[in-house]
Amino acid sequence: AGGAVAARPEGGRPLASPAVRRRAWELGIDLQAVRGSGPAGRITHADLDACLSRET
Amino acid sequence: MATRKEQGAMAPMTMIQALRSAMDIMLGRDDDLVIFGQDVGYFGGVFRCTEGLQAKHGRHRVFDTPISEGGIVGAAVGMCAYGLRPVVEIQFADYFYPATDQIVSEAARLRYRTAGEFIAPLTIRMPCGGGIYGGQTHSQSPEALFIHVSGLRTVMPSNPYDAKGLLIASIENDDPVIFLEPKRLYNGPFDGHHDQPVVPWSKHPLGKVPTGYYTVPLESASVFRPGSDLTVLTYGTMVYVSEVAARESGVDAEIIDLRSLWPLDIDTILASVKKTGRCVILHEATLTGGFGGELTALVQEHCFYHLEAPIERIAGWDTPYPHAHEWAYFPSPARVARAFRKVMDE
Amino acid sequence: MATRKEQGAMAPMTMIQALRSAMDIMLGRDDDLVIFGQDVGYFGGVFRCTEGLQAKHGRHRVFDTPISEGGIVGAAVGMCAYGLRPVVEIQFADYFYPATDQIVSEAARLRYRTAGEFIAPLTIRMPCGGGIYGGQTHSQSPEALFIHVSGLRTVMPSNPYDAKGLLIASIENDDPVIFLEPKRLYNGPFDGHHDQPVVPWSKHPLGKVPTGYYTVPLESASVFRPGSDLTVLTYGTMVYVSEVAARESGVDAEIIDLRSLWPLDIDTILASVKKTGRCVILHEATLTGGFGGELTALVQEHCFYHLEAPIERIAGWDTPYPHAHEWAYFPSPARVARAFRKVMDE
Amino acid sequence: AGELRKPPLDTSFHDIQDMAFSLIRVLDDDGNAVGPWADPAIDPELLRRGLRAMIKTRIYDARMQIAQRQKKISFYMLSLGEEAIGTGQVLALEKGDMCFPSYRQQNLLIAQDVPLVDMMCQLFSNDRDRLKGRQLPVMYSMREYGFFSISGNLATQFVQAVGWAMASAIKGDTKIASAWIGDGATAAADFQTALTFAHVYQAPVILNVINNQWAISSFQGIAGGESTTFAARGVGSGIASLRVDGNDFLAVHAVSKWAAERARSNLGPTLIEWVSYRAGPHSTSDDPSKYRPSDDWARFPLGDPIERLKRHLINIGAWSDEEHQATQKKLEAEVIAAQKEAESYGTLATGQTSSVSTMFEDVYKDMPWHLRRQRQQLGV
Amino acid sequence: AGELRKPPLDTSFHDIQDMAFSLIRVLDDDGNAVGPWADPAIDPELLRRGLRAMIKTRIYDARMQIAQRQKKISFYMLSLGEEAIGTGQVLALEKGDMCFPSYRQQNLLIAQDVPLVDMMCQLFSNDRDRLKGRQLPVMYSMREYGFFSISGNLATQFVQAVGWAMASAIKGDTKIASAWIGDGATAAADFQTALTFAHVYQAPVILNVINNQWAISSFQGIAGGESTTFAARGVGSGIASLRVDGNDFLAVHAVSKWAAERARSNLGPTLIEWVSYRAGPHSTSDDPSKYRPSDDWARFPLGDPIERLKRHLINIGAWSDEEHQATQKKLEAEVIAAQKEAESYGTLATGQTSSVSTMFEDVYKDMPWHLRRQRQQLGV
Ligand SMILES: Cc1ncc(C[n+]2csc(CCOP(=O)(O)OP(=O)(O)O)c2C)c(N)n1
Ligand SMILES: Cc1ncc(C[n+]2csc(CCOP(=O)(O)OP(=O)(O)O)c2C)c(N)n1
Ligand SMILES: [Mg+2]
Ligand SMILES: [Mg+2]
Ligand SMILES: [Mg+2]
Repeated sequence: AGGAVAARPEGGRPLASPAVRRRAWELGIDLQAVRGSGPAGRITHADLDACLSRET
Repeated sequence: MATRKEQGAMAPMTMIQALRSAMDIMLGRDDDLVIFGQDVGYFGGVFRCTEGLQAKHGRHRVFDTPISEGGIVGAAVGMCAYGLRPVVEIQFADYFYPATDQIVSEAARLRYRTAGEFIAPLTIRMPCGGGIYGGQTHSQSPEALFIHVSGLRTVMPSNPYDAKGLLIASIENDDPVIFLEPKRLYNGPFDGHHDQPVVPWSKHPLGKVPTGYYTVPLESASVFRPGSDLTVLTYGTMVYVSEVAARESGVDAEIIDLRSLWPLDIDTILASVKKTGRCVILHEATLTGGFGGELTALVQEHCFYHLEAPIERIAGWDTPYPHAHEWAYFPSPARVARAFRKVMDE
Repeated sequence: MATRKEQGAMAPMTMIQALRSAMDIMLGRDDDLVIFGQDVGYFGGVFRCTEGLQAKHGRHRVFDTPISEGGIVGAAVGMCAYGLRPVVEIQFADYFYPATDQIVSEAARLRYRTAGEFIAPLTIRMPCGGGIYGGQTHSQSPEALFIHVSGLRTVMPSNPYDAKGLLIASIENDDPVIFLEPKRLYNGPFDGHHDQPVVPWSKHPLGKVPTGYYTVPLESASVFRPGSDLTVLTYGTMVYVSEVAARESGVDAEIIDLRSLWPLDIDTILASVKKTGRCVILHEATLTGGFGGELTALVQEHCFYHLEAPIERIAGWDTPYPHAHEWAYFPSPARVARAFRKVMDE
Repeated sequence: AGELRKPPLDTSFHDIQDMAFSLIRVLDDDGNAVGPWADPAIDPELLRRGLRAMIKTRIYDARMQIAQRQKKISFYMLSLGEEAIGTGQVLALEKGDMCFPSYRQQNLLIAQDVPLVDMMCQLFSNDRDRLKGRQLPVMYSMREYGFFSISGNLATQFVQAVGWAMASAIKGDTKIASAWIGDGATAAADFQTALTFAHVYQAPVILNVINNQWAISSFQGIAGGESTTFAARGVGSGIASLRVDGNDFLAVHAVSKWAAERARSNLGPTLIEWVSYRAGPHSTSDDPSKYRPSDDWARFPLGDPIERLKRHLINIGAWSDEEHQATQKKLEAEVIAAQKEAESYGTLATGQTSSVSTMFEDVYKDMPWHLRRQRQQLGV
Repeated sequence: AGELRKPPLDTSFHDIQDMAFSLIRVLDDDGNAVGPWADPAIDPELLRRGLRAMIKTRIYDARMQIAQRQKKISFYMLSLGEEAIGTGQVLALEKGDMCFPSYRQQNLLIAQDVPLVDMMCQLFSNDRDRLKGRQLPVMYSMREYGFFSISGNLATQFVQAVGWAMASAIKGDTKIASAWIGDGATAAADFQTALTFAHVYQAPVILNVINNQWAISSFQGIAGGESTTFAARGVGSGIASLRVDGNDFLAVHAVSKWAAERARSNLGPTLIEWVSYRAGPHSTSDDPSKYRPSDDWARFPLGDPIERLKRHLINIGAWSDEEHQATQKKLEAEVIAAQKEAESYGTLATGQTSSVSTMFEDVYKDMPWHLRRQRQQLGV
């Protein structure tokens, strides 16, 4: 993973906007497994995109 | 709502003229309509909204009252029990407080506590809002205090066309209506740029008003400016402030003018936020405990999974309205534009 | 806040006794304290909160007033200008309306408008809330109306210990304090199971109260029940309703008793919601425009990215308090439990 | 009794200022009607009707108080000792006039022979309660009997009555309003506001102040009645004001008639202070032994309104002890029968209330989305 | 002038009821002091002081009205025609007494020689405004001059004054309160509430009603003063009440002294109706030509208070036309100098206000987190 990505604190819950949460749920992505690239490790739509392209 | 013929020709009107026209027409249509308040009779109101109505309709229909807001509303409730339909004026919204008991415990509750045996179809007009160097007691926006009271309707127009149509609808409505008039809009669509010349209503499309009878239905919001970036929920003067903020920030804001604050048009709100995924709520009243809290709660409840960014509230600061610092207090176009950009950047 | 010695021994007290003890002690400590209201003097208050205080401290310190809430608060503001520290009682919160102008335009604004030259350190006690078959005018919870008024503090204890400590803190505080007393808790920790026998305070740990002087600081919430599933923001009677709802639903709710409603302890709230990711807001007052809206807005603003589910508000319905349907109106343990499960299922 | 003059209907408040500090009485200590306020032509049947209504009110009160102790109703307020006032006045009003009562004027209804079952169903908050269980017991509303909805917030009705009267005048109607308030509540803002509006607009209204000596625990002095009178408050506002023995049915009826005629003839408002005594507790939540001697009523100089009217009727040969007892029995049976019927529709204890879904109705004329949604959430 | 008696200090309201319907005057039409209210021993220097204060008030008012037209201040309210009332009363009060004024009692301050610059800085909302620009112009607050903060909401101060007086009595203090209200605002709830509380607690307070004939556009009749008086309202509440020529400085001073002594001796409250005339517009936002003849003041029977006191002083040889002119000049210069200094600290037009960050102060004693946060958001 890139050094620019802030790590989530140990044991912390994933941070994401409700819209990202919904999309993750619809795509079947477990947010726990996604690295967030936003402020404070927040998961963004781009992170979901990255996740998707990794999977496919 | 009204036939072409009833509506009559269009004419340029200020918001004051539009309100007056609404009352004039309703005095003509409904014999049970009476209008009263401090200085509203002979003089025609300190803002001139009732000018000429006493001369035209008579001293029994339009009259002055003692300086007792509690008496004005209390007497109006009694008149409702008789069968009249009073339209009363509180000279400034800041002065409704002595009438609180009559508004909350009486007008708002009468239908409920009598299971409809007695009703209180009165309309309480109050100029509200700041931007006129009126200081603490000529500037307040107390809408949140009414919205928390079940049984009341609260309405606030933002332009002459709506003002007239909503006032007629409020008068015809059988529930008690708090009709708040943003006094800074009486003479033109003020956008918060207080250092720029005032634009009169005659230069604005919404300053063209049918001279006859028509209504703007209650519980209907208007999409004042369509947009796709974010949704602005606002009303009154702040409609124009958010419009200029959209222009100046370059954010394509969809501005919803709520018009009826409560009960409100929830569908228009939810459809917009679901479309844009972002929401800014804007009012001049103080932030804490203001109507913005309720709107935030409704939006997050119904559109939670559509939200891309926290809902942002912009409001008057949590202080009394400070005379000299009016323009630091009043939510400025710049502050609103900043909020737009912040919400877009999240 | 107080030494061991000042606090004195512990004794079982009802909330009424705890409030009385607070006033008794403060009458002894502060010569400028005066207590008045309808029936509070000779008789000792319709809820007996001031029983014996006139006999002990004299008719100049504790006295009856005419039935004028506006007069009670107005005279108290004048006394503040002289230098006294009045503690006044409004017999039921439902009857504060005639005092609105004196509370909002005067008590709340005095320090600001005089830049501190005059202040209004008065405490306004009011029994609030329902569950006693009091009907529309002995059951209301009007806290939201005060919270929207800048300059006021609003406090609501949920147990005898806090009641005494918060009342002393409120009296000592130099700002005007609206002190709301959930009357359904006067004699025991009522949890909403109205068909079950009443538990007295003597059976509850928070019914043990120091007999002497101590304070519970304003602007501090208490974590009434720690938990990990979701955060409940509540106060007054609803603390016990949410406690029993947690037990009955099996949801491990972290219940925060706000105690000071405004200004409030934001840190405790945010820390909890960030921990649990879910939030339920619960109050007895009507939903629309209630304090729950403000709390929702604060939580979503500060914890947006932590939220795993929409914030859920449970509140009194948007109707006047209906006498016969009290238990359908009052947020029940079952309704709260349902909300807990709903928020967990999202 | 009998000393005080009867002023012309078009008197100015100014010319009768002294009458705010005296006491109009018609019945003397022997139960005879004397003086200019005594109406020699009064129909004894009206007096008998008044007596029956007062007796019925007292029975009704007593039984409803017991029903409250039995938890069949949640709350009750007696009018014990004050039965003459509303009774005497309502019999001087006309159909279509509107009373704006406080919570202690059940006699306004009973004297009009309102079906007791209707009243009781309100108390029992049952399925037949016209107010759908929404109001505390005793907070009746009966438009067809000229009885405006009672509010829990004191004094609000007083200025509403003036507004109603203004409306009647605006419409050129001859109906008048009658406003009711207690001594304690005269300290509330809306009392004085009502006086100001009544004076300024010369509203056709009777402004009744029942000075029953007590608010809850506080004596009328705390309301400002110590060294002056409540009638004087009217004078101060430029309103013709009288102070009357409220336990004297004949005085009540005569003065009410005078005031009603004044109002109906557009000669302006009249304020009447009715001096009486609240013989019972303030409400079933009250314990007067905590603040006044228990034999206070017995020592009240104006006596018991029922006893006094009874004596007068016997004096004029229009009543007898036997008839009194028979009437008492008959009315008791009537009240009991009504109670039985009312209870058959349910009581607070049985929980046979109006349907819960009605809770969301009548907040507005049409139910807005948010209330429809809340009703769904409650699942009713 | 001179006909009315001067009652003993411990008079009951009852014994002077008639005086609520008459008019106490000391100065006769020729400017001589006559009757029992005339104090032969009065120090002419006090009268000269009063005259100077009235002249100064009038000059101040005139200049500030102009400053408003020049947009240096946002709003102004003159006391033209009413200068005698506050001036005469404040000179009858003592240090430590507290006035609860309405917005038209600048003479209470000017008569105490408050530095005009202080007052003007409030009007100009500048950096030296003690109220930090928070209040509308004329809403002064000057505790050390016994001048309570003015509120925009009418009448609230009236009951506060009674509370202050109750506090003084509770503490065994001899300081008294003085409450101020206009004819129009007597219709507001807090006016009557103040009377009730003053009566019930026998508060040491002077209850001043300035009947200047007009509210804004409505004549005093709309406030209930048509067929009765405002003094009568006091009588109705059991308060000793007088009606006085408010344009007669000697009457104002004498009656104020009498009422102050009564209060200070714990003999109870006094209500005084001061009959006067609002010669100017209601405020700089008002245009009286819309609702009254422009020569109304000229026809007002009680004349101009300044002219009347001047004439009296000349009569007793304590003043002259020359001295009047010289005083006028001197005071004009003084006001102009003060204005110059005050303007040097800024005006509304120059925007030299208090720092914006002060906007968030004094909402509470200590600033809570939410206001600190808002201050940050504003970036000040
Ligand atoms: C605004 C308001 N304040 C207080 C109360 C509580 N309360 C109910 S009845 C009452 C006493 C009223 O006394 P009075 O007016 O003399 O009437 P009475 O009960 O003697 O008929 C009080 C204080 C209320 N209902 N409303
Ligand atoms: C509660 C309230 N209602 C209305 C107003 C608006 N208002 C300000 S001054 C005024 C007229 C007051 O007239 P009066 O009491 O006679 O005083 P005056 O101006 O003559 O000194 C009115 C209606 C107000 N300030 N407060
Ligand atoms: Mg309507
Ligand atoms: Mg009473
Ligand atoms: Mg005036």
